[in-house]
Amino acid sequence: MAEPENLFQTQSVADRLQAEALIVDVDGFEGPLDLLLTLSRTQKVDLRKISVLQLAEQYLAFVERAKALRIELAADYLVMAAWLAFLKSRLLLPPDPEAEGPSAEDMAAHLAFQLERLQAMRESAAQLMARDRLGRDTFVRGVSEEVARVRKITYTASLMELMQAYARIRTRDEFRPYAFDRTNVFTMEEALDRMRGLIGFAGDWSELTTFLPDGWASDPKRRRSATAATFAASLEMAKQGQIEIRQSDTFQPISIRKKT
Amino acid sequence: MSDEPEVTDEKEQTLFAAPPIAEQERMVEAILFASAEPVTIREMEERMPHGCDPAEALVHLRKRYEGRGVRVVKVGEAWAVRTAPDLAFLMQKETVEERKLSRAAIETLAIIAYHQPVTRAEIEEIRGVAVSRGTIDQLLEMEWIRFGRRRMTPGRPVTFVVTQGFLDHFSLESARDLPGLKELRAAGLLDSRPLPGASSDEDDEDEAQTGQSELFED
Amino acid sequence: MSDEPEVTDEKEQTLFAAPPIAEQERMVEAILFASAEPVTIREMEERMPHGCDPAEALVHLRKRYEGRGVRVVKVGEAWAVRTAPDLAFLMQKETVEERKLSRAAIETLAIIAYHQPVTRAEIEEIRGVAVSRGTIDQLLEMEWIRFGRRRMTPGRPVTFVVTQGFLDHFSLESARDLPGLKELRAAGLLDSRPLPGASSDEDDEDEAQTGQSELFED
Repeated sequence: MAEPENLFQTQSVADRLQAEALIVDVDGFEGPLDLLLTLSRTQKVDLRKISVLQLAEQYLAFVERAKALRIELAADYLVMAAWLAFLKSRLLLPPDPEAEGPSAEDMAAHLAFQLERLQAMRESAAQLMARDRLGRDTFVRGVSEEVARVRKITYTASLMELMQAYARIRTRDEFRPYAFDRTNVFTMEEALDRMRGLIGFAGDWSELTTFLPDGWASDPKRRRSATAATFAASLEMAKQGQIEIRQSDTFQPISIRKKT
Repeated sequence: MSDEPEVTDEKEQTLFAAPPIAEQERMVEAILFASAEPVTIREMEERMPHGCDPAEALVHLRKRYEGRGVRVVKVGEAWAVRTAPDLAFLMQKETVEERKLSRAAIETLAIIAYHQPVTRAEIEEIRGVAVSRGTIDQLLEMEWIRFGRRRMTPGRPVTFVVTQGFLDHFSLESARDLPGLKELRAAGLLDSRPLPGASSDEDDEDEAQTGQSELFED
Repeated sequence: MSDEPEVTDEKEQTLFAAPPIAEQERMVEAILFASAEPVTIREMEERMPHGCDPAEALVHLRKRYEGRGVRVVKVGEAWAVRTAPDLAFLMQKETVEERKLSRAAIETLAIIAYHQPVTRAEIEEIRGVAVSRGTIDQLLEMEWIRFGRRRMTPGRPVTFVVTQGFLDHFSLESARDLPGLKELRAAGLLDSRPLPGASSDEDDEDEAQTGQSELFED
């Protein structure tokens, strides 16, 4: 591994490629912790004995280099740089007994822990991937038999349903579908048609009853329907300004005439 | 590596000797297990180390699986592992699904319960519609109805009666315990009052009762 | 089966007795051979005749296949038959080309396996970098991870845990058998120590610890 100062000025192609790979990583997804872990390897010591101060200096030097080379660093690399710069100053200065918060040593220990943990996970991932893998080292049954789902349907009914069904059948004849009786109904549309035809001939006041159609005056049911329809039609025509309506007193005959 | 001839001999022998037959048997076992298709002896030979004799290994393997839950079987010119035929029942899983009886079925059932023994023609007359073969079959299959005595009328039609299973399901001691129309109405089980003037159902009622009492006298 | 065996008469015993254990072993053998997926004891029980004890049958069956070309393996709560790893060289034909996992995906998977149940924020804290949506999606799609219980902390973040498919793929009986797990735990490397001074996620912390110990303690 190249010394960090040399990362950007190495001569050999291999070193340059390695340096580039690192830069790509910086640009990409591995993050500042990954960079720190990579840099820590230059110390060639157990991660537990690592000099965080030295590591911070290495990181800051790296970031300076990157800046000089106008390499755009992602925000989290700069955040880490700021934090390491802070940590570095705290590590170099004598501890301030008044200071709040964690000591520089605690912070450094935590960073070392993070690096060690990440390293441990990397190693575990490698061990995991090296295990006997299904489809590579071990194999499943080539002809698996589907478990046939035998669907058994049971039907159920309650006593209530049984009795209601029986009652329904036995009382079926008591009902017939409701049908509206249209033979004895004179509609308002019919009345309107009739009135429009007749009103031209009624220049003077005529009683409304005289407008009832033939054959609808005798049977009470038919007379009621025709009277109602004719009255409604006359109201409609009055509204339209075609006729005038007159009634001398309550319950007196209603008369109409064409409006002039 | 070593120049000494006797060592070379030994080495060569171990290098080129086929694996022991027990090891070959393991190999055949793994191959047959993992293959989607039956495997021919030739194919096994191609996949196994030089000098192996899959045919012989198969003899051993086949014996090993005799009487087991799976067997080594010959399929045409090839070999495969298959479930023992007597265990085929394990390859299915029964799921029970409960469904409501159709309206046609419950009406038919009700008529049989109230009028038993009743012929198909009588059911149709009461329901006012034809009774499908499937409905009767379904009720027979559920063992809620069964065939009764043939009617001593022309054509000697079969009759249907309800079963003990039916009584058990509906918690009835006997079909006679089914309430009559009047009681159903009194209990508010009929949504309707008879139309004024519509022929009273008293007769109906009586008929049903008569029918029933006739039926149950044995 | 019966609480009072002495009362049970002989007839009942023959009627309701489970098949002999040798027979049950055959059944388990057939079921496991027929399935590519691991089968749980419960599923076996559902398919086998009443009164069978597949767990006991499995003990026998597992022993029977020791050193054979195929093995009976435990996968989480389920069981499966798999070829012996030393015979992988015979299986070139069967090898399925696997989608290559990115370094980020492999690390994320390892972190989930060793730290489960673990939140996305915790994964990110360990890796020191954001976990891309695609990485989690890929692992979910491969059915190597699934959602665990939500963490009872503000925001109720979802957690991730590994699946039976993960155990099956990596020949693990349980997540406890992950390589080096004990050493990592002893070294405190599975703790999610907060940054000193950053007290905001203390609660998270406690929960995470509990989760892990719960999961891995026996």
